[in-house]
Amino acid sequence: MRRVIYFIVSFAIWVLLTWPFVDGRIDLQVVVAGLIAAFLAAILFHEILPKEHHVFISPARVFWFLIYVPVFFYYVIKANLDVVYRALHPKMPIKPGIVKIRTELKTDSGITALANSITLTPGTLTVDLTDDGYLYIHWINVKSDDIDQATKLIAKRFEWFLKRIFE
Amino acid sequence: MPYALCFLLFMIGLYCVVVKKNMVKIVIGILVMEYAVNLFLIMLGYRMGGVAPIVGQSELDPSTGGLLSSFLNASVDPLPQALVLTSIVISLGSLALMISVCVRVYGKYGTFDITEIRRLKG
Amino acid sequence: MAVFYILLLFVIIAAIIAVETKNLLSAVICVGAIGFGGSLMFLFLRAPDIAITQIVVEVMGLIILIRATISRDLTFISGDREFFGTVVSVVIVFVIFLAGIHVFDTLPDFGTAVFTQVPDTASQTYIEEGLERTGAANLVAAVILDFRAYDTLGEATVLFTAIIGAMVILRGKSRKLLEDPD
Amino acid sequence: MRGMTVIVKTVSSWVKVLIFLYGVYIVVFGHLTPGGGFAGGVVLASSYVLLMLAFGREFVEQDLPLALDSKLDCIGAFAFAMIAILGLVFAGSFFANFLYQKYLPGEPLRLISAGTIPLSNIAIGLKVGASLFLVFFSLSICRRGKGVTFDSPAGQEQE
Repeated sequence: MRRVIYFIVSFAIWVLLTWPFVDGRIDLQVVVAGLIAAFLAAILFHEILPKEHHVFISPARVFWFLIYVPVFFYYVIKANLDVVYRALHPKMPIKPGIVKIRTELKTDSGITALANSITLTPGTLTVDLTDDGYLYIHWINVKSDDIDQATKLIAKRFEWFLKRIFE
Repeated sequence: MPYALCFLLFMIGLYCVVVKKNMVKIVIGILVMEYAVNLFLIMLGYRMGGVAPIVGQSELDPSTGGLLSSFLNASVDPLPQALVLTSIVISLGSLALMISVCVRVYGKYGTFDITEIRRLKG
Repeated sequence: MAVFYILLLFVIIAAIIAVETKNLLSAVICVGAIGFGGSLMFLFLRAPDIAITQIVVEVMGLIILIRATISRDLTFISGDREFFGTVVSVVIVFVIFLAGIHVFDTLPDFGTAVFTQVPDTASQTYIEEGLERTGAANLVAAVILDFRAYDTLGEATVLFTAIIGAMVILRGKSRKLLEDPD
Repeated sequence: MRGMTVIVKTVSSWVKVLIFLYGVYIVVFGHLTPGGGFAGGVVLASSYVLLMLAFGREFVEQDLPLALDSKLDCIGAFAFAMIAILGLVFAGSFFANFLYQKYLPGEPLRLISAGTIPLSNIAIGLKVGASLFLVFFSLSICRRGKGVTFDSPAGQEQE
């Protein structure tokens, strides 16, 4: 089952790669080459790929992912405007510091997605993570250095979606 | 003018090879010389306003199936590109060889300084 | 073409920094700047094959170079070789540069390919008949694997030899030799 | 060498398939679009180098043992030489493009065209990728300081 899913994912990547060449038409030779390449990738790498392959076959998870993308962009734009305000303000109201937050996500892909979402949001930056589910975040304007409070302010808004996608 | 600048790049590499004492610096000098020579060979085949020597669907004459004369008169030289393509990969192999020599010398003498190595030899 | 000249100057400045800086890791990073700038220049010179190869080879070469220099940077080697030898070398390099500049007067101007100046060259044949005689749309691939495949065979041999040489140099004395010295 | 954090591991395990497929694409389409065996081989090697940097050397040794890697290297070189010799057998001269001239001309600008050139590209890609990974592997085995020994299981096989 895993291999079939990886096969389909690899073939989708191949179609994207060869899209400029075939120019929207269906070229049988390219498709056959893609099937062989995807087969090779699925055979060679099935142990390396992350375990969260069931994400691709569950419609609910894909639905939540499609919801998550605009929500994430909304937060990114909001944080951008916030950072622009802080940078252009004559007094520079920043209070940088590193806080520790806790995450309830268990899977590798979930933690990775959370850390990358936090990093991509301007103003916050993932510095390090520990094995028992804590992340160290560099924050441009530390509102609270309490773990629960900081978790609520930084991570909860992403975690709610990521738990539905990856857990 | 671009030829002279390319030659200047080559001379910087040569200066690095003959003057510096550090082995890794000498390797870097050889790398710079390789870049300069590759660049010079590609420059020799360049035509002003040329196109890459890759035939696309738009360069084929639809009536006869041959190549359009606009491609024939504007394509840059494919021969130096083919030579440089092999040369780049060989430079990577020789870089690996030189670096492994440096690593072994460092393991034996504890330094990259070639004058120290010469002194320790005899 | 102004971008091309800017890139060329950028590459030269990066080369000077790579040669003159004391820190080896900085020198290696400047080599990366030379390589990626050179890749962009190849793109401007209408050689996309070379640009792709240069960029991936540069990444691998940087990894190898950093492997050699990282955590070995404690030994700063200052100064050049003996003073007299340095001066003589610099003078000789400068004289070669001045002499070599005049050689370029005999070449056609930049932007006029050399092979167009002579009738009946091999390159013109490759361009005109490459697609018809080999069927490959990428004329560089046609030259490299059909017209001049012997070059590629030699290249494969050289690469093979270089890798074998690197492995032989890197491997230490084997266990057997250490256990019972001959 | 335990490798890096979970973030690097997860991202590189997702990205590795992308890099591998891109390398295959560059090799297979080498006669139609920019690229070819040399560039594609280096991309294929770098997909394994990424894995080694993220997960550590021991992980890659299980996935692609050193003995298998040097076999792949030899297979690539052998296949390239065999294509040349088959040209001698079928068309009368070394490195003759016998497939294009006699058996399978194909249409220009399609994937199956140009006779032996795609096959040579694949052989060259295999050879370049395997040998570059091999040299990277030996550089990572070589320990810092003196006393370089191949004391890993794969290294002993090599000896």
